[in-house]
Amino acid sequence: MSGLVLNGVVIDDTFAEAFPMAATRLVITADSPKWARIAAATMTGFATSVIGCGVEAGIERALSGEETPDGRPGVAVLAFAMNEEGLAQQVTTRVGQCVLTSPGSACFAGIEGGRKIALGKALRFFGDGWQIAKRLDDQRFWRVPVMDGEFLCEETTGSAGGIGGGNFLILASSRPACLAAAEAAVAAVAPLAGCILPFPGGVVRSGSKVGSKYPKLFASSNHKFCPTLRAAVPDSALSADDAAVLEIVIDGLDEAAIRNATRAGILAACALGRDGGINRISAGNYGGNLGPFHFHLHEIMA
Amino acid sequence: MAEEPAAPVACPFCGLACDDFFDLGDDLDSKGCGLAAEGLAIPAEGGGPRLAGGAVALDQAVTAAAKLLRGSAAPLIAGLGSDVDGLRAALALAERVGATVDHLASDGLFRNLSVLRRKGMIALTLGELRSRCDLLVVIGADPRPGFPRFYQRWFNASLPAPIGGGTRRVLFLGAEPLPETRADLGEIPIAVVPGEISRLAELALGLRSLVAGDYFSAGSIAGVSRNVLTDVAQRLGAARFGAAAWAAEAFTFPHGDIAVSALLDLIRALNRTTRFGAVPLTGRDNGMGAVQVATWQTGYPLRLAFEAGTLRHDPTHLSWRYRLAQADLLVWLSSFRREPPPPFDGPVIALTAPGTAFAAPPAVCIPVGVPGLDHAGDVFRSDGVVALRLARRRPSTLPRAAEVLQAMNEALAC
Amino acid sequence: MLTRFTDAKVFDPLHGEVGQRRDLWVADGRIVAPPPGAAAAETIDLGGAVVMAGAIDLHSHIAGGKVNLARLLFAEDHEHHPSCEPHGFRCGGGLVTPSTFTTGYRYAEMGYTVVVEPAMLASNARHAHLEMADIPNIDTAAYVVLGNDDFLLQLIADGAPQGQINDAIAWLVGASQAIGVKVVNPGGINAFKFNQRRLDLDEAGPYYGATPRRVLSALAQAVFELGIPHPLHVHGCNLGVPGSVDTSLATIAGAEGRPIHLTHLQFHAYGTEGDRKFSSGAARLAEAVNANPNISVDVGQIIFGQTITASGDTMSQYRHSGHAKPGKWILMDIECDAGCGVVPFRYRDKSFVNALQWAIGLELLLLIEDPWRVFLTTDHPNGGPFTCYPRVIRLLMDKDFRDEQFADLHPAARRASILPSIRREYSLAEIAVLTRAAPARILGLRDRGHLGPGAAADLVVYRDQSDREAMFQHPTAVYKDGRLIARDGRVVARVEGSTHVVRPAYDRGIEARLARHFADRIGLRAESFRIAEGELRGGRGAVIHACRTSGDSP
Amino acid sequence: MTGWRLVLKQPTGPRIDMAPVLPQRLSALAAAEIRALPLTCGNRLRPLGALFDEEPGDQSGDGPTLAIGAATARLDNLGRDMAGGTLAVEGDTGAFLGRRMAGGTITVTGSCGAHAAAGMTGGTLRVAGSAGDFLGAPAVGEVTGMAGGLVVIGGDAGDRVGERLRRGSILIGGGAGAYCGVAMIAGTIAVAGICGDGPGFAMRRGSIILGTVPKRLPVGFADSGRYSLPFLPLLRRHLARHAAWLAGSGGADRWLGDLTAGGRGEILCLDRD
Repeated sequence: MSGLVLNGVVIDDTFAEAFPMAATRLVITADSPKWARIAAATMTGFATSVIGCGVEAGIERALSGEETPDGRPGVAVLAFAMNEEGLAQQVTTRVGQCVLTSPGSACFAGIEGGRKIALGKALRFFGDGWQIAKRLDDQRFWRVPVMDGEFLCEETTGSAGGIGGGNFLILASSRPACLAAAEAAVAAVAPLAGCILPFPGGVVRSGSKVGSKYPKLFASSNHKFCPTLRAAVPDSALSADDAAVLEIVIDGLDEAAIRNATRAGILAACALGRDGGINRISAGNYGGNLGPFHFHLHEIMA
Repeated sequence: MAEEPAAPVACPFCGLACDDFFDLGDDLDSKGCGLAAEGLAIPAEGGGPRLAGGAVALDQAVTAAAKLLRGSAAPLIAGLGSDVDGLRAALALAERVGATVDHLASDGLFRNLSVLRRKGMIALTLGELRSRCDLLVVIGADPRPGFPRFYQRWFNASLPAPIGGGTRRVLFLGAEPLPETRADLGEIPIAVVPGEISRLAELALGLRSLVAGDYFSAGSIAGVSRNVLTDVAQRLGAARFGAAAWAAEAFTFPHGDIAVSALLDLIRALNRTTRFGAVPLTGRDNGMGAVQVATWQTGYPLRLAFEAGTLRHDPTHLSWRYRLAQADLLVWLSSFRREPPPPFDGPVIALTAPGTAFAAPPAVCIPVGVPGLDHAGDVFRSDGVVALRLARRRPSTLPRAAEVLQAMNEALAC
Repeated sequence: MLTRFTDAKVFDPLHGEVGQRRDLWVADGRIVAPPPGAAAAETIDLGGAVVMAGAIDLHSHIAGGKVNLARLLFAEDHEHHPSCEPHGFRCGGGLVTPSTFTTGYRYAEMGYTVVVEPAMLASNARHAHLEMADIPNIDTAAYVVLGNDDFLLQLIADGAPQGQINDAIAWLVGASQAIGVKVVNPGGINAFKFNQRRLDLDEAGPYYGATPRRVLSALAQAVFELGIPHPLHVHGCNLGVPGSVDTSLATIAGAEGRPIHLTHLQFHAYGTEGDRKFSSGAARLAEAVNANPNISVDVGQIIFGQTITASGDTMSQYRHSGHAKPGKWILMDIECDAGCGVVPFRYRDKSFVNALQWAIGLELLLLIEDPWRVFLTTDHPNGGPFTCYPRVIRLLMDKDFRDEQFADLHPAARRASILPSIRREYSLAEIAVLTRAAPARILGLRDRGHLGPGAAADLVVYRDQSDREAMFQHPTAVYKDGRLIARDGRVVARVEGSTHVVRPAYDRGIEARLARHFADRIGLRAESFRIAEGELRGGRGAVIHACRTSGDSP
Repeated sequence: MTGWRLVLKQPTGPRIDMAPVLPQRLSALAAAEIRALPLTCGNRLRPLGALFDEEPGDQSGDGPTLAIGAATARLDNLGRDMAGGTLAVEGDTGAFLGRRMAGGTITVTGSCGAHAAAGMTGGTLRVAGSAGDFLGAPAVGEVTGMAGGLVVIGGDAGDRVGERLRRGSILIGGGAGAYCGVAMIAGTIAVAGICGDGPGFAMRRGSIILGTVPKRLPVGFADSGRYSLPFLPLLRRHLARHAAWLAGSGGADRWLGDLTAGGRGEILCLDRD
């Protein structure tokens, strides 16, 4: 094994294995950054994994008034699903339930091209005939009367191919150290464009493997990285010093976005160093047979 | 020429084309109609053709006219008061010389036509009004002065009951009926809803929403309170077979066609649940005939121009009033009345009823016979459906306008 | 003057000629027998070209109130299709609502020399005749529309004897200068004036209580007893309604052997099968037509593209007004007589319903076996403009072309049609029957539609081409009453046509009751209403055709 | 690309139908061919060369260009059916400027007559002066008015601006006449100055933006209060790219109507900044 060590932390010579997904971006604005974020956070809630949520979504970044169509503060949201149909269904439902309902909100397309995903096109009917369409050049907007004024919503947003399942694992000698490293990684990834970390606070502790002893389950606990099972299973990936593992899962619009995020996250985690209790950085894969995108840690960190 | 019907004949002066002025073998009885009395009294004599005031023979006048026509770059054939044959000849001449063609009374015609051509129309004929209508709504100024026997002949208490029963009622919307109208109507119950007629469009559209059950908040429209409007809407909806009559020539407030459009919207809304139709009163001096002939021959209803082998239609820029300023020659045709041509800067060829008084002698003046007096012919009634045959009523040496126009056409062909 | 046309390949089905090559002789606008020993003043060598009599269209809306309203309404048609003719021929325009001159020229250029306006309202007859006088190069005639007028309905409601009904109809046919009688949605137009929106064949109408079946049978009987050559021309109930095939079958059965002509049958041939509750009833109808020799039909083939529908059937036109494209339409109640509705429409091959309508029309034309009893029409302009006839002829004569066109239809319509399984291709002889001999016979025009001695010299010369559309679109020469009027598909002369009428006899006893009706209801004198002989065609009068007298077979 | 400049010889005389004179068409012709082009002038056909002097025009553009010099109201149908290129008119034009225009740009330094932009579906039409009646309104028989594109008028416009407007924007720097936006179906009309009677009458949808409080609105308009919602800045930002007077961040008074026509359109009366 060729060695790559950052700040005393060993970087495994392995790769994260990722899958193609369908992706879209929305721009959600409101009267204040606070309410734009609330609408976006609600819309991207319960959207950690396509397996149970149908979509993986998160806030990409905050937007200033200069960057939004209506001149108000906003946030960009990315959403990923296994296919376009699923994406369209989830996005329409979530905008309807979480953005339309949120005070002062408006919702715009954040991406052009690809298959159109209905926003106002579907949600206008809430207006019960009072909705108004407006075409400005090639864009079409809907204005749906609501109790605090109007819900302004673009007719559709575009979609594109995205990548889901970029990841890395932080192995640490204690749970607090592991979490501190994970938080540092999340903070480092946050400002980057084109990617999101869909899990709670950007971190997932329940790294999973494919399949289960129970026939109905698609995924189950990744026993190789569970410290409590370290001595009980023959194929544990942990050493005696590894007391906790956390995973950062990254969905991105393209390979570069995932690579950038992976590199920024690992650098931030490693900044705590071996002395800070961080032992190793690894990544999750399925042997390379399932996903076409392989993010080799050594290559990324080189 | 095969035989002409001896009698009866119709009266051509307004769009009603009454055929009951004459009894077989009897003299004229104009039955109180001033327009008919005046028109039918036009004397057969009033001098022959003149060139710049000087008497000439007809063929000399025709030759002179042909010369003017040949030299014109922008001739206008207007007035256009003539029977179907005269209109045919006018259009043929217009095509030969590259003229613009329009009728004296086309402003009123086009207020209706512009709506008919943009949105359509739901209309009914005078016979249906007479025999089926249980509610007549008269819109705007009482049309009686222009159509003196409208109520006498088509809607009054002495007519047989409407087919299918029911009671005739009349509602005047926008203006009071004339006293003569009240007399014509007899026992028919009259309701009057006065209002600001220049805001008729708003009034009609407001009624439309009340009929259709659409909400609006205004408390009154055009001086009519919402309560009254609601009552009117209720009456309209309760009619079994309603008719809305108006004379668009009187809609002289700006953009009268918008009022007609709103009236059509109201009528359409009424037809969702009952039957209702428009009775647009137009067509004096066979204006409706002019629309019909022009449309069947060219596809366009007047306000058309033949230019350099093309046919063009433009209701805005080819109206005779607009075109006067651009024309270099005016052919003025008025065979139903002694209507002099309007002031015009260029030469005028006037084909008018005998005895017409001119402000200045036209370059060419040819008195022509009055259709229905001096010669036979066909005219269309206001509803555009019924055409009536006019008969010759007296011996006359006056040429038919059709003959004169055709002679000019032939003179140009040489 | 005697003209000899040499080496013509003659298709004259009335005389059993199917492509025989011979000479034709014409004198004074008539075909004459070869005069022994006479020398022709002019000899025209046709070099074996196909010759047929002038074609006859027995159902095309070309003149009168609703046609002119259609022109008015559809200003776009005239702006987009200007038509400027050689100098002196008069310009005009319009494709689906052509002006009068344009109508005459376009028909003549396709070799049509007689066209019947099928829906002249009696109250609008003077207008229709004034317009027809301005249609050059073709002869015209019109059916007067009856059976929704309050006069006849009252007679029927009063239980008047058939003889009185006959007298009234004979008077109306004469007064309006018609060649036949048409009924449109029997009683339905009248019912619509009482705000009734639908009327089935055996449903009593409002006020008069007459069922459409009763109105139909009274009219059909009258036309038959009066000896009017053309059987009652029937535009049935429920036009365009899914399920109308059953009404049409019931109408055929209800004729009880009396001759009737069912017009634009395609629009009355819809079933209610399938997921979309719209299916072809053509096979059932064709079977019924084949089995009932008293029935003749024209098809009303639709043509994809923009057109305008103009009909007296206000009830159905109002029902369809929501489909108007462009979105404007006219509806009119007329003179205690009938009505009219004008609704622009665009037929699309990608629409299931339109595609199936197209197929149904062709199914009818191909499944009805006797070409003497089925006629090619588009119900111009309702199904499409008459200028598309050559295309329809090719569809009938050319199975491959038909299959090609069929392949472009809406897929569900293709699955719903049996058209591809019909192998029949019309022969030239059958086309000559369909477009000349048969319509002349069913209209009673004894001197038209054939090339025997005494016939009018309406001759059409075609170059025999495998592309039948091109062949019938541009005949090499068209003669009207012996005069060359079109060459290679372009008009070369403007001639006056004639108007054809019949004058059935009647008992003048009916005139008192008619006069009362006119005085009370119409507000005009019956004499104002009646069109004098001298009014027709600028005073030239009409060509009067004989009615059968008793003993003649229909 | 080639470009031509045609200079009208006589300011007055019979009207000239300029429909055949399009930038794309002329750019493919030689000078002699252009001079021979028949134009309808009054009731006669005349060769273009008898009515205009031609000279090479702007050669710098990347599309076909055509300039008309000394233009007057004699010239009807300029830019009719124009699909691309640039037509620059120095002076005034007659009726039906940009009839059925589908693309390209027309600029007029003077004023235009009635029925400009009738049937227009795309492209840009800029008139520095004023416009006559029926700007963007339906031509005869047509069911809708202008169906796309952008019209910018520097001065006033006549009656019935944007009648039955189907799509696109009409921006007027001055005032407008009566019945502005009558029976509008969709689209946007903006008028900086005062507009005459009946703005928005019978309108179904669309927006009329007024820079000046109108004298009276039709009764079918319901006051729906102050409007400062996000749509307004979005719209203003969009329109201000073409007409600077629309820039600004202020709110508006908004009326909804025409309710008597079952309409859901709006009239927005902007605050004066």
